Amino acid sequence: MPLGIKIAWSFLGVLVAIAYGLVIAGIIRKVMARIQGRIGPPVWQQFIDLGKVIFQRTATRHGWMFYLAPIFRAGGGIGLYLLIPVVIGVPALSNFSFNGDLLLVMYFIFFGSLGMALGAADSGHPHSPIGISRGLSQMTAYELPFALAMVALAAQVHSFSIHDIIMAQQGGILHWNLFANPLAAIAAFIAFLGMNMYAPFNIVGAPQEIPVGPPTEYNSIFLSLMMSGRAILAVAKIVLYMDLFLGGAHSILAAFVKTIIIYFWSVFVGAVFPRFRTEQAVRFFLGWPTVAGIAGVLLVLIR
Amino acid sequence: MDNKPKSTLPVLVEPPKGAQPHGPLGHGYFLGETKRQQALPMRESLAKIKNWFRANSLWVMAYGTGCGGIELRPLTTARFDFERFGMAMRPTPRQSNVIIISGYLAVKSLKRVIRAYEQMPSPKWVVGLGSCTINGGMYWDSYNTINRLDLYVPVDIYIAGCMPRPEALLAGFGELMKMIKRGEANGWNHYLENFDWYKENQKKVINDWNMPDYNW
Amino acid sequence: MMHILDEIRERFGAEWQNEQRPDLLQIGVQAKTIVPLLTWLKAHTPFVQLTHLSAVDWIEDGEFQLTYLLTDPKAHVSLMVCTRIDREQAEAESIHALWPQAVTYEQEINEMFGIHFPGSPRQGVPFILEGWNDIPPMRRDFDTVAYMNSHHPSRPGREHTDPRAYIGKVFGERGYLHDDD
Amino acid sequence: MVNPILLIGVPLAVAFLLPLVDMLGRRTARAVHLLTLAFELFVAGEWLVQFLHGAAAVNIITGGWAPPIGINLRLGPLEAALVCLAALTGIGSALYLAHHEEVGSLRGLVIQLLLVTGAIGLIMTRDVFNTFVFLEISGIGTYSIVIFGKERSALEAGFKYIALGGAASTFFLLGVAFLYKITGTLNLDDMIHKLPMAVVAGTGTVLLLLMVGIMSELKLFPLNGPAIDLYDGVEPGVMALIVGTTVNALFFVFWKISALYTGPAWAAMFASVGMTTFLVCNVLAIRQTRVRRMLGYSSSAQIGLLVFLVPFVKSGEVALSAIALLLVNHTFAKAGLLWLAGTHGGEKIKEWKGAFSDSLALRIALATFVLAMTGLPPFPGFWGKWQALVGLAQHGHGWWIGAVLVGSLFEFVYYFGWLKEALTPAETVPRGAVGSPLSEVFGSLLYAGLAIALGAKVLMQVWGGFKTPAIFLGAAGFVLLFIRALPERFKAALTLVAVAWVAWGVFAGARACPLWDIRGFFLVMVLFGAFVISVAGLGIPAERGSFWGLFLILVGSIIGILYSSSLLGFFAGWELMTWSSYLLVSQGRHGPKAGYLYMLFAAAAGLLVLGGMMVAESAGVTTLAALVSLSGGVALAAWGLLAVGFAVKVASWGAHIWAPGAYAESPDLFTPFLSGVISKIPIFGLAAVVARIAAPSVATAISSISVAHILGWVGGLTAFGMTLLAVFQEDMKKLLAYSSVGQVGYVVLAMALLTPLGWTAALYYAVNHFLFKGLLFLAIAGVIYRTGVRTFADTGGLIKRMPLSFIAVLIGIIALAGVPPLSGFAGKWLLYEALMDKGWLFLTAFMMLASVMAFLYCFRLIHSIFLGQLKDKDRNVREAPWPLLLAELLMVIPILALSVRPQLLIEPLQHLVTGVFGVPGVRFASAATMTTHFGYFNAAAMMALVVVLFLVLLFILLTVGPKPTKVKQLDIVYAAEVPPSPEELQYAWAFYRPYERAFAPLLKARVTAFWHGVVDVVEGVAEAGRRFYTGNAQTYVLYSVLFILVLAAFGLAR
Amino acid sequence: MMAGNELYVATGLIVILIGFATVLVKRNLLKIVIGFSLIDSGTNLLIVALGFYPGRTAPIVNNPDMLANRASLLVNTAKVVDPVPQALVLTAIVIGVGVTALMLAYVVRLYATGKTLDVRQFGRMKW
Repeated sequence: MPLGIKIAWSFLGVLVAIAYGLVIAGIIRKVMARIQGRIGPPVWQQFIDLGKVIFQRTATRHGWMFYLAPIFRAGGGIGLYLLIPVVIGVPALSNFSFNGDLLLVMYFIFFGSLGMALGAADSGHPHSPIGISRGLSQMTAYELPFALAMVALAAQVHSFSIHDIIMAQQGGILHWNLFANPLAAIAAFIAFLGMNMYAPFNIVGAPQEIPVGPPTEYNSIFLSLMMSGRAILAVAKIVLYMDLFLGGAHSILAAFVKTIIIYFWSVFVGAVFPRFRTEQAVRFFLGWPTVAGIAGVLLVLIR
Repeated sequence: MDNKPKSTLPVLVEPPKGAQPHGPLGHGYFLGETKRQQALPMRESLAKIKNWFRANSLWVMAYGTGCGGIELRPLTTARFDFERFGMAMRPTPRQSNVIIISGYLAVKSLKRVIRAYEQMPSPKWVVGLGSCTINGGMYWDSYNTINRLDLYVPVDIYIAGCMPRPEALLAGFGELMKMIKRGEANGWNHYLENFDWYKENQKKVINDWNMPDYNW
Repeated sequence: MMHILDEIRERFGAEWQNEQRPDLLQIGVQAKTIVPLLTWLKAHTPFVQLTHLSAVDWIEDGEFQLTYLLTDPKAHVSLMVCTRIDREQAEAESIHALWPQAVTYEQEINEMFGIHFPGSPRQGVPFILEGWNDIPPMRRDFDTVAYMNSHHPSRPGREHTDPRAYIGKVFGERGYLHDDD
Repeated sequence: MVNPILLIGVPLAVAFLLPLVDMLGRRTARAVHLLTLAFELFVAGEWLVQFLHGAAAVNIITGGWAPPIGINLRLGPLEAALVCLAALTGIGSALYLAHHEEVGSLRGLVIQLLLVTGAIGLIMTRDVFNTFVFLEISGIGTYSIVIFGKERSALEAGFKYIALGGAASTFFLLGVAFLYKITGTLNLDDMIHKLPMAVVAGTGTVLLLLMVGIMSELKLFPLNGPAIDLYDGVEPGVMALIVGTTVNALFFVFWKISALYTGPAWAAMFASVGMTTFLVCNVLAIRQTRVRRMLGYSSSAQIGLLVFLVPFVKSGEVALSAIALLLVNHTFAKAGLLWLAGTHGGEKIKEWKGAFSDSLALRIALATFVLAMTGLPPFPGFWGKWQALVGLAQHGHGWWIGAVLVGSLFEFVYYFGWLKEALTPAETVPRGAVGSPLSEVFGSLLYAGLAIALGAKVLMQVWGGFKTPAIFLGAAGFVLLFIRALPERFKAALTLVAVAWVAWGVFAGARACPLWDIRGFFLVMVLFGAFVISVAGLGIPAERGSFWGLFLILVGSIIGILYSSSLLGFFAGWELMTWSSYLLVSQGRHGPKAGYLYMLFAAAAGLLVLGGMMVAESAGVTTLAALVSLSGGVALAAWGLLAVGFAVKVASWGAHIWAPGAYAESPDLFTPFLSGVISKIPIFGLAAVVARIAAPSVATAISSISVAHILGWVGGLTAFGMTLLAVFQEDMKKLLAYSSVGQVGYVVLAMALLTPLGWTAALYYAVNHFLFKGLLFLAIAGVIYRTGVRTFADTGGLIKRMPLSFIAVLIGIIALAGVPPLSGFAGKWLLYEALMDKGWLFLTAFMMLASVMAFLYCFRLIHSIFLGQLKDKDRNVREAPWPLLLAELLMVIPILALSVRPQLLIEPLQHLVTGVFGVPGVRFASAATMTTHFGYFNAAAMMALVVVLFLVLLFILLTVGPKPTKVKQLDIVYAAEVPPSPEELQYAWAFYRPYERAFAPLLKARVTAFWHGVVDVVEGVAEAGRRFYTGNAQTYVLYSVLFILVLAAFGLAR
Repeated sequence: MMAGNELYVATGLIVILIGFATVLVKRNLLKIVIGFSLIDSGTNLLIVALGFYPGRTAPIVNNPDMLANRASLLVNTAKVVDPVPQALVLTAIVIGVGVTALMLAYVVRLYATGKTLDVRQFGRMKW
């Protein structure tokens, strides 16, 4: 496929992914409302919010790092999405995954976080670094079970290539890593909760405590970039999980179903559990999820 | 302190003659619009679309001043659920569109209200909740509460009562949304246009004006 | 509990005493005995807690009354020690050495009544009021309505009624709160 | 040639004539005294030159009787050298004591001459009884010169000394008498000849008596109590004289007489007593608080070491030159230190703060002596010790080597403890050489000069002449040390030129030969690092005048390490690097204390490395290349010792406690080099030394996987533990310090993989760490230079004032954190691929955790300094000086280049790794895509993706939406309140408090507690041990009697 | 040991031991000095005794011929006691006197500083 067409497809893919991310965020709000016995906002509420934010007439900024941070944030999300193959067999949706393997993807997740942290901290608002401190702390904690699961998968397939990992799962639902290495899957899916920063791991934003955490000072167009970045980051993460544990997707429909399933895992957990404090979250991740991850690696070693 | 305004004022306070648009209006936009935006074709239609977005995504500043603060909380509950109108509480003024002055307002609080209001990005709206914001209510002769909110910030809509129930508040929001869609809720423009007048009023009651002026 | 009042009278002298309720005793003393009295109370009686310190403006007498409310936290009995000071030279001894929390009360009284407590920290530091430049608002010679009219203009059209007259008009001479209702 | 008999006759005669001369005036007497000593020096020196040209030793027969009956003297090369030393020390002390009220008087002059005469007699005589006579002459000289002291302490010491001396001379005399009875002769040579033939019961006892007499005079443990008091109590100039004359002479007497003692029992006895003295005295010296008393213990220990070596020299196992070098070293350093101690006048170690801060020469002399005493290169003691150890090693005396090394470690403890005090700036006006006349310091300066010259000569024999880069830079640095008048920036420029010159030479010459072996790789790093530091030095002036000189010496020493092909050359460079970096670290504000800890661990590391090399030497290996030939247990032992030594030097977990202080407290200019370059030299050691052993032979000796695996986990634990600790630091340099140690842990881990990919990862990572950590430390240096603070709580918001520094730090932390698209990611990628390839799965996950934790401190670093609220005090801070920015740019350019094309570095590494393993580490699927067995990575495409995304989004941000208004600094959402001040808004202190709570169990200072425990034990032993010296004369006499009995009980009294 | 000089040797040894005992046990500095003198004397006695052969004459050569003829001198030495120890002792006595004098000088000075002769009072420098 020529590079130009590839880029065009990717651009389209990014837009779709953002839209999809906004939709599932809307679904979450709706679901949460229903769980709480409310009617809840319409599913497309996120689009309205995004539009409203873009149409804001004034914007304020602090330093120039504050200005650039949303770019890092959105760039991180989009870049991450572009490094993950979405639908196998469709070159248009395999994005730029030839650039690097799972390791690159794992590290690219941090790109956006770092940009976000830098910009937020530049606003000079004390809540921003407090939120970042919590977020980064939590990030390192879920990294251990996540890394163990990734190591287990890679060792199993003897490759860090996401494509190879997907291919190894073909040929039946029981070949999915979710069932092939359930322990690693458990570790990874618990880590996923932390990665998504929904309850019980939403101490970062912690409304009512440190208003909205890092983006306290963000507004209008900056906020819109952040919202888009967050949406596509969420999509990229679930697509990654789909590729790693649910055997990837052969069609857009399958991708839709599988990603919804993965996403609802964290939605439902978040709806039921109260919030962890930072140190509780850290200790939680370093406890049983890590044990599960170690067991997952051992499982590979024993085989 | 005898230069109190003589004229009877509607909900939106008419500025005195000769009030000039203030600073930031000069550098880039008038009434919040850039010249490029003003020159856009279909500007009216576009404005309607924008207003529709704005009306359906009202983020409320989570800020309670008087006894009415307690009336805001039920809005988020299952009984009233203002989220179905796209509204949400935001804890930071930078991301809020509406500020509700919920009841009596001490001079001391007024300072904070002004500051929060000025930190909100345009367009932004002020809801006066309860009698105290209209004419002082039962605190009319208190030495430290203001009697008329609209002398200090532009109020887009008042909700009368002492206290109004959440239903009334919701109805008020409904009205506000309609006004926004119609393009009538322009208190923030009024504030900018009569900035000096507002500042003068504010400084009359706030004696230790230690608020930095760097915002404007 | 009356014996405490008696003892106070014997030791420090009292102008009047009263048992308002079984758990609320009152005694009026000379201003100059306040600090020794409170010191003694804190050291030798169960009244070890300063619950409140307030002031009343007796403008007709040209005096301020200071009320120190002490509590026996175990028996839940309170003792009001009242004293009067001259309104023109409104000064009272500070008791922040006995109870640190008295600093806040004294700061507030200083702000609201203009009573000065020499030696107390934070005297003159604004507490509730910001930028107040009139006479202290809790003094009864402060005309709040006049202040309102000059500072916080009312919305035209508002009617003001005298509450007493209004209640009389609606409920009759005796008001709406009387025993046989 | 002058008749050697005059060596004794002239001073003796002058001693008696001096009172007459004195009638002409005291000046004349002094002149005559000095002339006499000069005469001695001249005569002995002339003879020495003759002997060195091959002349035979001369025997002098006195009284016309042939040796068996008459007394004869001998002058050979050793004697001549010792006489030279005695005369030199005599001159030095005479000058030093010239203004002393008592010792400088006429009587003093006579006794000084008497001491010299006695010593020369002891050295030259070959008659046993004559030895006794000279012994007593020396003794009486000592006693009388001591009694001059007015202080009670001197008198007490003298009395104890005289008491023990009385007992000793009795033993000696009895021994002589009985020996005469047994052999019928008093001539030593005759006696040596006849004694083995005499089969008389009790010979052993007699010999024992004689030996105890000598040992007691030699001040060996346990007979050294009074001698140590003497050091403490007597005028130091006198003690210096005694060290240079009597002590040396006595040791020579021991040397001569030890010929009588044949058989393994005596050899074992000498070795044991010597080693016991060495160990015990060194341990006890640790707890000393008084300088001269400590020097006394040290002297005993040194003599113990010499005595220990004697039997091995006699048996031919150890070269004689070892003892000679050690003795000369001891004389120079100890006499010099005593003179300095006298000049300074501080009796307690604590009084030495800021010593000689007004005199560069004396400071250099002090450092020289301390370095010489602890056996560091290039001073003679180092070479002596090396020769001795090699000799021991080659004859299988492994445990003795261990003992020598342990004892040497204690030596480091107290000598550098002392130096630490001396380097610490004084709070009050320092004591020092203010107004000391040149005569008083002449001796110390002379001996310092001689020690340096002698050492440098040997070093040049090992490393080559001035044309070699190492020696050139070292010499240039040495010269630069003495240039005080130049501004520091100019010195930096000179350094720059020197480094550039060497680099030009190296690389111009390297075009011909393949440079890309591993040392060339490190050479580039060192020279580049030195170049960058010099550039930075143009912007930030060094705080101390000696900075650039030491820096050049350091660079030279590292190049020496890299160039060396022999173990000796390597180790000499290693120790040179250790002390030069130590002195540089000590230049920081709290540097001496941190430097002391650094030195102790570096010394321990050095001794471990030395031990490993000795193991190799025991198998006859003397060059690095020959290490390959090691096999079996020897290989394993060498591997272990060397690996542990290098691991200590990289501050692996467990030995990491030195690193934070040293990194944080060293001068800001030096820290980038310390962290970037010096921390890589142990890696070079691992690669160039350890790996040579490891690859072929350890694998067969023991399952190498497990050994390497242990090293791997050590590296991993270091990476994790140090990262965790770095997260909680409140001091920016300490944070980076912990980070550095942790990052080197990754490198160690990757080295331990022993796979091509692992080595590629390790070396790539090493270079990368050098670049980004150097960059970060440079940028931080700029911040500290401009703001003057180092704690996070005191900075903030500097992005507004120092945007370029911010960008530098931003690039640094992105590279450090390994976030794509910068070069750090390739390092992480290689590491994980290598780990997975090896199958170390848990370590892979563990390292992923550790490297994510690095985010925490990375963010903290950049946030607390540059982001957040600008403090009012920093409103006028300027951007870092341009040379510093230039230096940062020099580091940034390679980082960016590597980010786009990691091949720039990986291609050469491919050659290098192929050279070691035979196969390359990674493959290149296309020009830009690297592949391994596990994955693939295309840096250029990655970079392109990021850049395009950035530009697109920036375009969107600039065109869509309203033009943002820039608000002022304090205009933040602060609950609608007006923020009071920037200080209260900066969230910087205890930044990760919740994280700290979560990890609380891991954060207990266990390692520190362990080392505290070690220190407590050693100090406890030293404290308890030194009670042995009760201070009572009678006890000391009793010890001498008991000593005989104990030795007799060991069966020596046959 | 040679026969015939046991008594002198033993006496010498005993005197030495008495001297050591004095040095080790007595606390008075003067007595310690006396002890050292005893040791010296004992040593001297012992050395002289070592060179003593019963029945030989004193090693005094008064025949000038003998002095002239070194060879005969060597032969004739067999008839006299060993002269060397005597020579040694002469030297040793001289040295011993010197040392004793110095010791006494120390005692005087020490007494001047401490006003005591107890050896235990002069142990301030220790450890």
